[in-house]
This record gives sequence, structure tokens and C-alpha cells, in this order.
Amino acid sequence: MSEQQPYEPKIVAFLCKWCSSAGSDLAGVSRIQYPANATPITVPCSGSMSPMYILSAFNKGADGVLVSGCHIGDCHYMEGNFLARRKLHLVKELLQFIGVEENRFRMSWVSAAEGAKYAQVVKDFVEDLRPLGSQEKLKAQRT
Amino acid sequence: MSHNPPDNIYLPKLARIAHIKEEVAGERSIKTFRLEFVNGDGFDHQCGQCAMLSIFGRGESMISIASSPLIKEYKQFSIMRVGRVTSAFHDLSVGDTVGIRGPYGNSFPVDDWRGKNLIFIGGGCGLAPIWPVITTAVAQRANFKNITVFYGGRSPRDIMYRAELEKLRSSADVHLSVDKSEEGWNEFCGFVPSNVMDKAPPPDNAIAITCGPPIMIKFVLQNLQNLGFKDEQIYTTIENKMKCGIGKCGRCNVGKDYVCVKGPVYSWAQLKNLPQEY
Amino acid sequence: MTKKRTGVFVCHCGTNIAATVDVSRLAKEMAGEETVAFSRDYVYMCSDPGQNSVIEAIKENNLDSVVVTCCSPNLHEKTFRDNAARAGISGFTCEIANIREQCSWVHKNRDEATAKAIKISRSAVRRVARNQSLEPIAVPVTRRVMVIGGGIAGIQASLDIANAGLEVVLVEKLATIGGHMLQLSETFPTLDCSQCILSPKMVEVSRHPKITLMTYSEVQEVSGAVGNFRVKILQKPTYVDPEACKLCDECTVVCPVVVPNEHDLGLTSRRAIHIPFAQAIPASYTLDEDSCLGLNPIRCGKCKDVCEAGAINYDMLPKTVVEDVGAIVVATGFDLYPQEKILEYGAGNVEDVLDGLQFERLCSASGATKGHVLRPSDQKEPKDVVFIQCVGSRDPAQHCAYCSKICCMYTAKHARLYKHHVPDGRAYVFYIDIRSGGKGYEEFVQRAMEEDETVYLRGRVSKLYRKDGKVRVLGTDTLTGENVEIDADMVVLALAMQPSKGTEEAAKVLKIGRDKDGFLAEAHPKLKPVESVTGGIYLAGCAQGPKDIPETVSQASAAAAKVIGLLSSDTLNHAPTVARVRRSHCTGCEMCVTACPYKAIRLENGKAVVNEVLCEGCGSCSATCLRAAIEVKNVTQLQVFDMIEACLTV
Amino acid sequence: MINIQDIRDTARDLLAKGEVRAVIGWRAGSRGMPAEPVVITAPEQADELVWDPTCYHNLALHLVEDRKFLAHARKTAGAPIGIIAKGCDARAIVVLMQENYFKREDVYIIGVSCEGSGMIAEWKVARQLDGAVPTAAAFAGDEFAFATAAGEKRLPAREVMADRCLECRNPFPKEHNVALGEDKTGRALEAPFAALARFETRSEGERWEFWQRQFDRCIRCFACRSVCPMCYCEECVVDSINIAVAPETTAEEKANRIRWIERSAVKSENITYHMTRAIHLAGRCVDCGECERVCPVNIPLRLLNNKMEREARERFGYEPGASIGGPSLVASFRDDDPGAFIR
Amino acid sequence: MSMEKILDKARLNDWIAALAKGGDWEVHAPALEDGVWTYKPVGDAVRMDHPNTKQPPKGFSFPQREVFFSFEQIKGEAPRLTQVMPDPKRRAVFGVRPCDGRGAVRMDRVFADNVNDPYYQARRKNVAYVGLACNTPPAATCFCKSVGGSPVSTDGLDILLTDLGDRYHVAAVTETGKAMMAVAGSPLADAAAADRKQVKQVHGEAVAQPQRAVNNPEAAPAKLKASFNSPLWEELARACIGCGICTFLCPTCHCFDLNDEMTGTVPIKGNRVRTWDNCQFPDFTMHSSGHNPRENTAARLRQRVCHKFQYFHENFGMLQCTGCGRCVSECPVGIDIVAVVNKVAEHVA
Ligand SMILES: Cc1cc2nc3c(=O)[nH]c(=O)nc-3n(C[C@H](O)[C@H](O)[C@H](O)COP(=O)(O)OP(=O)(O)OC[C@H]3O[C@@H](n4cnc5c(N)ncnc54)[C@H](O)[C@@H]3O)c2cc1C
Ligand SMILES: Cc1cc2nc3c(=O)[nH]c(=O)nc-3n(C[C@H](O)[C@H](O)[C@H](O)COP(=O)(O)OP(=O)(O)OC[C@H]3O[C@@H](n4cnc5c(N)ncnc54)[C@H](O)[C@@H]3O)c2cc1C
Ligand code: SF4
Ligand code: SF4
Ligand code: SF4
Ligand code: SF4
Ligand code: SF4
Ligand code: SF4
Repeated sequence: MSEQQPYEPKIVAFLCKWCSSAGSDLAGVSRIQYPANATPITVPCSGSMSPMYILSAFNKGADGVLVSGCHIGDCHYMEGNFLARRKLHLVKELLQFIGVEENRFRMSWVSAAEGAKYAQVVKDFVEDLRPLGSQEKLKAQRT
Repeated sequence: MSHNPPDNIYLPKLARIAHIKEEVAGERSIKTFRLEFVNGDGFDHQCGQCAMLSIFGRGESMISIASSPLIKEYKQFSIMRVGRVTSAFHDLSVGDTVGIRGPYGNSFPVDDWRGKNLIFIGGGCGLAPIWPVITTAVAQRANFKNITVFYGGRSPRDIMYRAELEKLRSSADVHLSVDKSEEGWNEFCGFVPSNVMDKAPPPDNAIAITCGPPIMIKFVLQNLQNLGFKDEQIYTTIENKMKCGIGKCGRCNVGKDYVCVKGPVYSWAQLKNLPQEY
Repeated sequence: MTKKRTGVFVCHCGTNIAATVDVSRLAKEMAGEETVAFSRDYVYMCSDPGQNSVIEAIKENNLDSVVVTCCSPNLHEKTFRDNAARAGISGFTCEIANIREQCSWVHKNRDEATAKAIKISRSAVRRVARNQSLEPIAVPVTRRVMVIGGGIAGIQASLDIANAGLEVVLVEKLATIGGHMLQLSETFPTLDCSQCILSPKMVEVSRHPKITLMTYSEVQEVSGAVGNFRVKILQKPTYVDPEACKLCDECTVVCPVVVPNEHDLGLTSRRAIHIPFAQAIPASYTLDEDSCLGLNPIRCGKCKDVCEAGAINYDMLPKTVVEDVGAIVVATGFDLYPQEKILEYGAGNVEDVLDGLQFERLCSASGATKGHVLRPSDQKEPKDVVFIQCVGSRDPAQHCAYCSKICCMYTAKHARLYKHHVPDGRAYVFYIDIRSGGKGYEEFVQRAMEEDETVYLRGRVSKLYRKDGKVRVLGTDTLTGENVEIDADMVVLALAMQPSKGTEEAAKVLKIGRDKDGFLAEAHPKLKPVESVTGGIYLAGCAQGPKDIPETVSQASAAAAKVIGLLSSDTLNHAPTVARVRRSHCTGCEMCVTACPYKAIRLENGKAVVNEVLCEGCGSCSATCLRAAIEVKNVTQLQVFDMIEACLTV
Repeated sequence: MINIQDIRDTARDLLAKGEVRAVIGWRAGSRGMPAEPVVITAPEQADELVWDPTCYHNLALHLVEDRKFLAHARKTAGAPIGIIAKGCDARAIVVLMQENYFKREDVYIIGVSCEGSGMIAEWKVARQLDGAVPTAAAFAGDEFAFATAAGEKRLPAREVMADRCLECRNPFPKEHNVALGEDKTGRALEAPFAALARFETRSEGERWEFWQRQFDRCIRCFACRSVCPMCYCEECVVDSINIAVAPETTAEEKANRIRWIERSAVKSENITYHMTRAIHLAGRCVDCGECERVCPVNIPLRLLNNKMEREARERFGYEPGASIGGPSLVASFRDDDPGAFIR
Repeated sequence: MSMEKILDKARLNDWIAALAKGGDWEVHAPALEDGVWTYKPVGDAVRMDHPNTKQPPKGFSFPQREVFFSFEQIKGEAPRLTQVMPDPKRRAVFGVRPCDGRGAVRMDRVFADNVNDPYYQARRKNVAYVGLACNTPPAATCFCKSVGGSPVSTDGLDILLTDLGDRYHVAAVTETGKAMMAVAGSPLADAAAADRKQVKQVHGEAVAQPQRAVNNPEAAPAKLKASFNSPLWEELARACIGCGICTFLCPTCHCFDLNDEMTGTVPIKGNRVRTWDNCQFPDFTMHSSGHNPRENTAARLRQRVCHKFQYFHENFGMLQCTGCGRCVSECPVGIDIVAVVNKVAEHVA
């Protein structure tokens, strides 16, 4: 990537297998274009999101982390997203508390039917991350 | 690599895996690796010394050099799969390159043993550290009198260096044993110390060299003493966790001794004066 | 676990992937991965030669794991896992990297798309590097089925399944089965009498030895998983013993309470004690406790007094019944979009403006007017009737975005039925366009226009209001561009279909997903149209989306076939990707036990133990355990850790 | 005010009757002050016990240590173990029981109320005494009495009390077998979470500036974790080096340890460690403040845990250490948990 | 090698400035940050009224983390190693207390014993310690005198400063020290006889200050040796929580770990890194088999104390402990090395 090109935030997107991953598939089937910044990792359920994954992604240099699951009440595993909501609320609060920009961590509910929404979520996230520049606060210092 | 300042003892030399042999299968499997130095780098070693082997990205492990110092072309290591580094070793193939630094530690005073009877007593993975002594002694067969090897594993499948041990029979007395017998096993059945007691090698003009799990060593010692061996006639090696190999990282010490420098070879006469921290 | 020998197979998907992603570069990059022993690209990996090449490559190169980079795993994961199995390795060492839906189809820039495809693929390779070879777990199944909803969909499914020899429990919320079809008069495209074709089926249900019918009942709680569900059903009291009831109708005569009759959509009234309609199944009266004066002989007690059969029992209590079943069919149907929400057409407050079902009741021989079309306000025969299509449908701004699919047809039917009843009447239909796909459908609409001289006006009705005893309808004919003004005696709105209230409730209880319109979500829009996302739960009828009777019946039979297939053997394969406890790390804190939605974990001697049959592999436990002492096989934290790494490697 | 003889008598009695096999308490430190934790096993040792404003150690930790000690010695417990517990110690014991670390009947809790007072912060005392080094400290109503070379010095409790004690909501050990001292729950020397609230008025940039400076100093001695009764895990997730060795631990498991962070004490790794710990203590931390006290480089760790505690309280209506039977914070949920942050 | 000067306190900054400019020295001095005294690169004002720093200055030659070499390996190729040597920056550390100076002596012995540690040496040769004599009453935890030190000891220091109220007495200890004083120029004035007298007196008073003490330190090695199997250790260590503060903060603890830290996976890239490690951690000596030669806190406390007071003495003829008292004041549970040694000596025949 040459110098002139705009800064491209690196996003790790954790998608639940049933809703959000299917939602992103639908975005594909519908050919809705969105930025290529977010690399998806499919997890069984948003409830399987260990806070460690988020911390680890930042530690490995992610500029933003997205967690997306089924809407409340629609969890394929019934309650996973309820658990995720509570757990990740804490993670989000903590990140903000230590002074990491609020916009670096995002959570959304995207159903299997919401291809357009998934695309929009990624678009918005990328736009919100762009002004923040690359994430150095939590990134591992290994030199 | 050639620009390595020779004084950086932390920088490994590179060695290529020339040969891999599977010794023992199962949960704690053992493989024997033959390493050849690359870029003309290398070092000589003595019986009983060990080397730090590296897999870059996984870490380092101290491993006894299991080949005789007489062999210059390669160095041999028998590695049991127990954790991070050793598992990574088991994943390697011939042709892969690893790091090696050493040699570390003291050695068996093999030259002082000329004209004596040598009795080797090994268990499990503990054959590797004494194997260079055995092979060196056999190569210089004329220098020694009787050579006896006791070795045992949990079952016939846990016997390492099987083929080599068979070959050894032509120049030494080899007594194998297994803890639990299986069909087709017609040698001793029981623990190694019992086998030693059973064959009762005489202590006169003899040196006993033992290596194996701590519990085995404990009973071997007792039995040897019962057979009349003196403390100065018994040698063993101890393996404490090591990171640096040069007496600085602070974990392998037994009392004041850093095992990586003062050990790993000790006579029982020396060892019994050290605190029991191994 | 020794180092994997993974094969990577990069699919071009014709140009679907290859046009946007540099596939050969992708294959080369993957070859550079530590664990990859073989990597190639091919134009159609899922084609026969493509699949065979995978099998051959596995065998020839002694591969123990596979990554196929192609389309969504929803499409071909199974295909390639089967291939892996055919080549002699565990299907669970095969993973799909989705570089089509999640990459080539949504990005244009080739460099960016290629870079992203590499990350996605690399993360699959890293994951596979630690996948365990697993074999499915065999679970004994309960060879019984529950069908929820007793409309035509539920009836058809129940009969098909019962006829295949499996026991069925049919749960219906109302006092009778039959659903909406029971309210229809005649049905398109053949105009045969709805009840005439439905009633025999209802009777068959009631008599079928393999079917247990539970009306006036609702599913309250479902636990377990495919093959072994445990369902709790609440049976509301009808206060009438169906065995004893002689259907003499004495009770309704004495009952002092008069309330609108739902079956006739309020066009008629009924008593607190009533039979939903004459041929109700089960054939018995029901006392509606909400309108009854008090279920108390002191307050009223007239019906109890008059019932000679002694069938009435005020002390009847709700009953909770537990049923174990292996599969569930959800056929909870539709409701009409509420007229109150159509503000532009008076929100239900304009007299003589009816909805389609009310009109069906007007036409029905068993309906309010005994089959005479009379307008409700004055019971006179209407001479000018306006039918408005697409009311609430296809209106994303205000109402439903979707097309309700059947309104064109039933409006044509209504127009024709009206003309058959009132030959000198004038029928006008306002439409946006006519969707009459279906066998004999187009002809049916043509006949409405030609034979029955219905006036079809293309355009929307902008407004209607009551004027001089008539309903003034203002609209535009977009074909002529003229404004149209009709003073109608009666207006019939073809209201949109929406998922029934009961569908919403059932989805909640069963924890199955719904689509954005609230209809039950199918596992795949094309390939799994009758499966829900949850294993063992199937969908049928209008609960899944708007459809007419033939389509409803087909889907019901399809669901039945799936169920029969599922329960055709005594055991079921359960996915082996279940949670596993690392005993040395577990401290027995019980957090995972609390978190598991399937109650699949218990403590034994201070350590967590997973019931593999109950575990669905959701991973809630793993995310909750502080010590990562419990993890889902093949989605371990280490694997996710590696995948994160891969996603951030440029 | 609690009479130390009552504590000693209780302990002596329990030991003499054999009702407990040992009592965990405090005795005078080798320099007189501060007190140090002690495990006494004989009735006559009861006279060593002390109760003063330097008994800040959360003794629940030593229950954990005791269990590990027994496991190590391959012994079974037999009789219950006695423990002297302040309000926060008792809350920690409740959390441990909630997590089945031991059973209620295994522990005999001799509750001691901090009443209207609490533990001192040594640095505050040093500041107030201007260098004079006290050799003993004692409760004296609203004051603390210090023995110094220049004779007794009295200081108002509020001026030298540890922040955690000033903000303490329940200075009385609710869970106990026997309790000594008055229950002054609800006393409010300082508003709960006062320090946190003050901190939160800072901007995002200021917060980061603050924390990065703090974390940069961490030397990763892990004392904060070692001193925490809730960090009883055999192998901490952030430890890339520890090996949980149990007969079941396989070579595979050891080889596949996840290295969430590295051992290097650099900012990023330190932060990840502390974030992990804060998350892991959400709903479990009882605000005994020990991590903050022991940190050799004064990192205000309580702020992190307080933040989580307040979230739990305000958003999820959850109070750590309130009940033995209830579900853990992160293993449970309520339908109306806040979700506005989700898009 | 005597060179004595007098420095007006007000001109301390001038000297420091001269060092930075004329001698390429990066100057560090204790600063109070968030309530902790830490060595920091010198800013505007240097204050040297600190008690001892929380952490000893050992990090200047033995940092918590240092990279030894980096490696890179492309699949199928041999790894490439690149040695990383420390930045050759010269660092002058002001305000080092004598106990820590003596700590440096002990570290030097370890890292030169058997074979030289190239990384330690590379750093050490570029560090100069400008000590500050302790002439205020000692902290409650100080015991340097009983372990062979003194509040005015010059061991391991390059220069010793003595606070004379408004002036410092500056005495060179090593050639490096002399050179550093030489760059100072005018701020350093020659010491007058009265100054010398005053220093002598101040030193005398400092040494006379009462301290805690290890009783009979000469006997300690033998007593500890005899104590090895004493059950006393179990009792002494019962409260120890194995946190390791005592060793991380000790000026002479030098144990370390070697680890590979990854920086990339395509190709495999990373660094071999040395970090501090700690004999009080349970896994420190634990073998993969689970066997642990020092398997409980008792064995680990014994190791720490015996290392300081016996093993080191046997190997190098001096006690390793310098009496700084950090492990005493910072131990969360009050384990007190002085009390431990004394108790052991008392109970062991
Ligand atoms: C002198 C000596 C000779 C040895 N000879 C052999 C041999 O010939 N064959 C063989 O298979 N093993 C030998 N060992 C043991 C071998 O070093 C360990 O099994 C190996 O280091 C384990 O590393 P790991 O990364 O696989 O295990 P992990 O458990 O993942 O390792 C963790 C770390 O602990 C260290 N470690 C763990 N156990 C030991 C141990 N027992 N000794 C030293 N370091 C340890 C390693 O440095 C490693 O980095 C020897 C050890 C010593 C001290
Ligand atoms: C005005 C109109 C005219 C139509 N005319 C025709 C026509 O001429 N030809 C044609 O082919 N189609 C016609 N249709 C379509 C036809 O009505 C439907 O296709 C058909 O009724 C769908 O059947 P179903 O079983 O899916 O749903 P429904 O008939 O709605 O049945 C659902 C059943 O489930 C029950 N239920 C709901 N929730 C629960 C719950 N939670 N628990 C238990 N039970 C529950 C309900 O009480 C009901 O009995 C017409 C539709 C309308 C609106
Ligand atoms: S949450 Fe973890 S530690 Fe607790 S019981 Fe479950 S597996 Fe064990
Ligand atoms: S993965 Fe865990 S939480 Fe999910 S069903 Fe299985 S055991 Fe329960
Ligand atoms: S925060 Fe403090 S106590 Fe915790 S590891 Fe860091 S320095 Fe040690
Ligand atoms: S930080 Fe978490 S994993 Fe580590 S010891 Fe504490 S609770 Fe256990
Ligand atoms: S002695 Fe004290 S400081 Fe050292 S490890 Fe034990 S508790 Fe920690
Ligand atoms: S052992 Fe303790 S007193 Fe001695 S030098 Fe180390 S930290 Fe200081």
C-alpha cells in the first residue's frame, strides 16, 4: 500500500455462525458492496466470545474489533447472546475506562436476514475507525 | 551466521536434522534425532554433556547428547515428548534446521575408569545420557573389563534403542527388563533395581553408572550399596530444569552448585553431601 | 497431535471468485503455511471432477486435513466433509474458508479482495491445523413427533407422519383444529368448498390411532435437542368434558353472555359457552372463561344446570402435560395484518369496509348470512363492491415490505364469488399488478375479468370515507391517468398476511429464529426451506411465509418427509463438536454449569462433566470459564487465538 | 470495641475442643507493625493473636493456601478450619463458597467487625507522622493510637484509613459462625466508589495518559494476583509459563498452552494482563483492596476492580459476595440487561 | 584513587548538564512518580532527598526484558538469526544508595562467573553509579551494617556523594568516576580540609546510627546449611504467598527466563527474549513431568534465604544480601529475612 492511500483500519469481525455469518452471506448473495477491512471469524455463538479474544485481537494489532450475533431472543442456542451482552458490556466499559477510544470495539446484532445491515455495520465501523488512526495502545510491543 | 561473535553463548548454532528414528510410541513418545551442524559450525563434547536445542518460536530445551564423542559427523539426541519444545521436535522432519548451543556441564571421568568393570543401569528415557559412555566404552573395548548394561522400560514397547541394545550383546552383558510382562518377552520381568539385585554384579573394581527416574535411582542406590558398592563407585546424572545452561538463570542449583556447570554428572560420594533438591 | 498435513483447495467458482480474487496467488500463499502439504486451485471445486480431485489429492499426498476456500459453508461444507470421509479421513478435519459470499461478491478491488481472501483462508488453515479427527456421536432418538398448530399445514403434516407409523402429538391453541382454511368459503383456483375438503381430514386426525390431539393447548417450554426434545404443554380447561358432551346445544341457549364470534370475525356473535363451529374437532363445547360470568354456580351456573349429560365442570384446572418427542413441526400459521393499522382506509372504523376473511364468511354457507352476500350495515345486497389489493403488502415505508402472494388470487376469487351471488352487481378491483403464477391461476384471473366482468383498475386507492350511506373510494387509474371515484356499497380489503401471534410465541419458546418480517426463518432459503435453524424442528405453512393451500400442503408433506427421514432409525448422529473439560484446569466453580443453555454440564467430584448428547457446542461455557478449562472441540480458544493472528497477518 | 481477649478466647476454645484443626488469624509482625497472617494449631498459640488496624490482609487467601497446602501434602482436611474474618474477608469467603472452592461446613468463621473504623494505609500514616516510625497501632474509637519512639501518637482514623475502608459498604462480616463487635453496616465515611467517581470525571485522553503511566511501571511480579483470594486458579490464563500439573495434564496440553501475553513487562502485555484480571474479577472482587496495597509500584488497581463492581451493581443489580447460593455474574443474565451499546 | 570535590547543591544540575553534553551520558536520578521513587531520566530538577528507590538500579544492567536475537524462518528454509546487542548508550545513575552499589558488585560476580554474559556486560560497562551516602536515620528495615555493608560504602559505585546540607561532598571511586567529575568543570570545587573533616564526621555519625541486624552473620552460612531439613522452614513460610516481590525488588536477585516472543507468523518471526524470573514462583523449578525439586513455599523461601546467606557465600565468599530491606518492607505478608535468618540461627544447633 502506498503512502497516499487512506489509512485502512484492520478489523477482526467475530460473527456467530447462525445469524451474523448467515447475514454476511446474504450481503454476498445480494452483492452489497462494503469495505474489505473486516476479516470474519465465525464462532458458534456470540456467547462463545471469551473476553480474551477481544483483548487478544487488540494485542495482535487490530484497529477495531466487531462482535456480531443474533438479535436478543433469536439466539440459536437460546441464551448465548444474553450472556455475551453482559460479558461484553463489561469489556466495553473497561476498554473505555482505561482510555481506549469507544469506537474501537463494536457489537451488533445482525440476523440472517440482515445482509444489508451487516454491510452497513462494517461500513460505519470502518468510517468511525478511520479518524482514529492505527491502534497502538494495546498493540504488543515486541521489538 | 558466520559473523556470530564467538563469545555470545546465548546464540545457537544451526544444525540440520539428518535422521529421525521413532524409539517409543504413545503418550510420552521418544524420538531420536541425528543433528549435523551447518555452516561448518560445531563443537566437540564429552560423555555426559548436554546441549540446548532450540526451535525458534517455541523455545529451548536442555537435552543430553546421546552419541559418543568419538563420532564427529553428527550429534544424536533422544527426546521424549512432554511439552512445548519437545512436542515441536516431534513434529519436525529430516532436513529441518534447529538451533543448538553447548556443550554444557561436566562429564563422566571415563578415562579414569580404564581397566575397570563398568555397570550401566538405566530406566526409561534415562538410557540416553549414559548411552555415549556405553558406546564409547564399547568402541574402546580393550580399555575396560566387563561391561554390563541393565535397562528396563514399562513394557516391551517402551524399550528404547532396541536394535542397538541387541547389537551390544556381542560386546557387553545386556540385561533387559520390563515392569509388566507381555507375550513374547522372555527376559526379566520387574523393576530395574530388582533386576540388578537378581544379577548381583560384584562391586570389585567396578563403577556403576545409573540414570533414570528419581524413584528408580533411589532404589538402585540402595541395592548397589547392599551389594557392597562404595559411594565413590556410583555415578549418576541429575536433571534439574535449566534455561541458560551457564549457571546464571538460577533454577537448576542444588545447594550452591549450578547443575548445568558442576553437574550433571555426580558420584554418589559428591551428591550425598548436597542438599536434596533434585 | 502431530503436525498436520493439510490440503488447500482454492475454488474459482467460475469467475465468481476468480474475477475478484487472485486465486493462484491465494493457492501459493497457502502453500507457504507450515502445515500445508498440498495446495491447488480449480475452476469448480464442487463439480464432480473437482470433488474427485480432492479425494485423490488426499489419498496421494497422505493428507490428514482439508481446507476448501470457496463459497459459504452453508452450501458445501457437507459436500466436502463427505469427500474427506470418502477419502478416509475424518470429515471434521475439513473446514471451509468462505471467500465468495464474504469476499469476492462484496468487494471489487482485486488487491483488497485477494488480501482478505488470504486472511480468511489462512485462518481456516490455522484452525484446521488443530482440528481433531472426530466421529459423530450416536444418540438414541425418541420416535415421536410434535406438531404445533392445527391448520391445514399441521393437519397434513400430522396425517403424513402418523401414516408412516410414527406417533404424533398435535397441539392446537384454539378449541378446534382447522385454522384459517375453516373460515374460507370456496377456494381458488377450482372454487371447491373449503370445508368439504378439510372436514374429512379433520375427522381423520381425530380418529387416527397414532395421533394424540391436544386442543386449547399451548407449548410452554422446550428442552433437549434433536432426537430428544422434552416439551411441556399447558392444556387450558374447556370446562366441558368432551366425552360426555352430547352436542345438544342446550347450554348456549341459556347462557346470558353474548360476545362477538371470532370464527365469523365478529360478523356474528356467540355465547360464553359455545362450539367454535358446527363441525369442530374435537366435537365439543368450550366455556370461554374470559367472558363467562364467573365459573361459579352462585354467580350464574345456568349452563351447568341445563346440561343433562353433566358434561360441564367448573372446577376443571389447567393441566401441564410433558411429552417426549424426537422432532417438532411448527405450523402456527398467519394472521391478517390488522385493519386498524391501515389509517388511510379508515383504520377499521368505516362501516362496510371488510377484510378478506370477513368476506369469506359472508360468502360461506355456514357464515353469518348463510351464504348471502349482504352488507353488514343494513343487511342489503351490495351493488357496487370495490376490492382493493395489496393493502399493507409491498409497502416498505408504512407496512409490510413483502408481497403476501395470495391476495391477487383470492381477490379474483372474491370478485367472482360476489358476481355469482349478485349477478347484477358491479365488482371493481384496484391492483398494482396481478401475480397469478400457479397452475390454472392466470386462467382463473382472466375468467374473473372476462366471464365475470370484473373491472380491474390499475392503481392505488388514495382515500375512502363514508358518504351518503355509501363508501366513497377515491383512486387513480394509472393506465388512463384518470382519477376514479366510486361510491361503493361495500369495500373489501385484501390485507397482508403476517405471522400469527402464535407463531411469534412458538418461535420464542422453541428458540428458533424469525426473519425480518417475523416469519419463521428457514435454515436455507433454497436448500433447506422446511428446516428451521435448530436441528429437529421443521416448518410448514404460513408460519414460514405467505402461501396458499396447495403450497401449504406441499410444505407440510415435505416437513413430514423430513421428520420421517430423521426418525427412520433408532439413533441419530449428533455433532461431535461438543465441549470438553480440561480436568487439570477445572476448579469446579460451576460457572459453566450455570451458563450452559442446554443444562449439559454437571459437576462430578468437583470437576465439570459434559453430557455430550445434550451439548450443542455453543461455547457459552468456554467463554464463561475463567480458566479456559472447558472448550468446544475444534473451536478451542487456541484455535481462535491462531485465527485472530491469521486475520491480522498481512 | 472488640476486646482482643474475646478473639483469643474464641480461638483457644475452638482449638481446645477440637472443633477446628487450626485458626487463621493475625499476629504481631517481626517489627511490631504491621501484623502478619498466622495459622495457629494449638490452643496456647491463641495468645499470639492480635486485632489492630494493620490486620489488612484478606485472610480468605490463606484458606485457599490451606487447601492447596493440603492438596500438596495429599491430606484431607478432617475438622473444619477456623478463620478470623473482617467484612471483606467474609465476603471473599462467600465468593469462594459460591464457586465451590470449599463448603460452608469446612470453615468456621470468627467474624470481626471493623465497626466504625478500618485498616490504615501505611503511606498516609508515614505522611502524618512525619517520618516517625510506629512500632504498633491500635484502634481507639474514631482514632488510631500509634506507639512511636516519641511516645503514643493519636491520629484521626479518617485521615489515615485506607481508601478501601473509607469507602467500605459493609464493614461487618455477614457470613459468620460467631461475630464480635458491632454491626455498623451502612456507615458511610466516604461515598461508595468515591475515588472511582472522581477518576471518571477525566477525559478519555487523560484516562489513557494516566493508565499507560501506571501500567508502564508494572514489573509483573504478579503480587496482585498472588494476594487475591479469587485468583486461585491452578494456571492463570495469562501465564504462558506456568504448567498446571495434575496427573491428567497431557504433553499435548502443555504444548498447546495459549500465550495470550508474553512474560515481558511491557505496557501492552501489562495492560492485557490487568484487563484480563479485572474482567475475571468482575462479580467476584469484594474490594478488599489487597492487590492495590501489595503492588510494589503503587498501581491503583482498585480503580479497575471498582469499575467492574459498580457496573455489576448498577447495570446488573449484582453484588459480589452477597450470597453463597446465587449464580455468578458472568454466568447469568437478566432479560433487561443493558444493550443500548449494541448496534 | 582519591579525588574529592565539593559541589554546591544548586549547581548539581550544571554538572548533570555537563555530563549529558560533554560526556554523552544519559543521566538518571530518582523521581517521585505516583508515590513511588523510581529512577527516571533527569528532567529539570533533580532532587536527591529520596529514601531508597522502590526498585534497585539493577535494571540498568539487567532489565526486566531484553532481546537477545531475532529469528526469521521461511517455510522450508533454514532459520536466520540476527543478534541484537543493547544500545551502547552511556548511563549515569545518580542517587544510588550504598546497599545498591554493593548489589551491583554481586550481580557483576554472577554474570562474569563461569562465562561472561555478553548482554549484561555490554550494558554494565556503560553504566556508572553515582552513589549517595545514607546520613539520615536508617529506615526501619535497613540492616546493611550487619551484612558487611555500611551506609557510606563505596562498593560498586563510581562516585560517592555525601550530603553536607547545602553542598555535596563528591568522591571518585573509580576511573570512570574521575572522568565524570572531570567533565563537570567549575561546579566541582576542591574539597577543603574542613569539608573533609565534616565528611568524616557525617560518615561516622551515619555508621553509628542504630539498625536492625542479622545476629552473628559470620555464622549464618553454616547455620543455614545445617537447617536444610529443619521443619522450621515450613512454619516460617506458611504465610508466604509466593508473589515474588521480595526477589523482583532485590538488588542482587538475578534469576531469569528465556522465551521466544513471536512477532509474525508469515514467515515465522520473533525474538528470543530474556525476562526476570523468580525463585518464589511455583513453576520456577517445575519439570514437565510435574516433579518439582522445590515443591512448596518452604523450599522456595529456604532457597531465597540460603542463596543470599549461604550458597552465594560458599561460591563467592560474600553474603549476597546487602541489607537494603526491600524484601522486608514490601512483603505483603511480613516475611522478614532478618527475622528468618535469626530465627533459623537460633533454632538450629
Ligand atoms: C541435563 C538435562 C538433560 C536432559 N536430557 C534429556 C534427554 O536426553 N531427553 C529428553 O527427552 N529430555 C531431557 N531432559 C529434559 C528436557 O530438558 C525437558 O523434558 C524439556 O525441556 C521439556 O521442555 P518442553 O518445552 O517440551 O516442556 P514444557 O513443559 O512445555 O516446558 C516448559 C519449560 O520448562 C523447562 N523444563 C521443563 N522440564 C524440564 C526438565 N526436566 N529439565 C529441564 N528443563 C525443563 C524447559 O526449559 C521448557 O522451556 C534433560 C534435562 C536436563 C536438565
Ligand atoms: C382471505 C383469504 C382467502 C384465502 N383463499 C384461499 C384460497 O381460495 N385458496 C387457497 O389455496 N388459499 C387461500 N388462502 C390461503 C390459506 O388460508 C392458507 O394458505 C392456509 O390457511 C394456511 O394454513 P396454515 O395451516 O399454514 O395456517 P393457519 O390456517 O393460520 O393455521 C394455523 C393454526 O395454528 C394455530 N396456532 C397458531 N399459533 C399456535 C400456537 N402457538 N400453538 C398452537 N397452535 C397455534 C392456529 O390456531 C391455527 O389453527 C386464503 C387466505 C385468506 C386470508
Ligand atoms: S467454569 Fe471452568 S473451572 Fe468452573 S466448573 Fe466449569 S470448567 Fe470448571
Ligand atoms: S458448548 Fe458448553 S454451554 Fe454450549 S451446550 Fe455445550 S456444554 Fe453447554
Ligand atoms: S500491578 Fe503491581 S503487583 Fe501486580 S504485577 Fe504489576 S507490579 Fe506486581
Ligand atoms: S486472572 Fe483470572 S485466570 Fe488468572 S488467576 Fe486470576 S482468576 Fe485465574
Ligand atoms: S516472601 Fe513475601 S514477598 Fe516474597 S514471595 Fe513470599 S509473600 Fe511474596
Ligand atoms: S535479600 Fe532483601 S534485604 Fe537483602 S538485598 Fe535482597 S531485597 Fe535487600
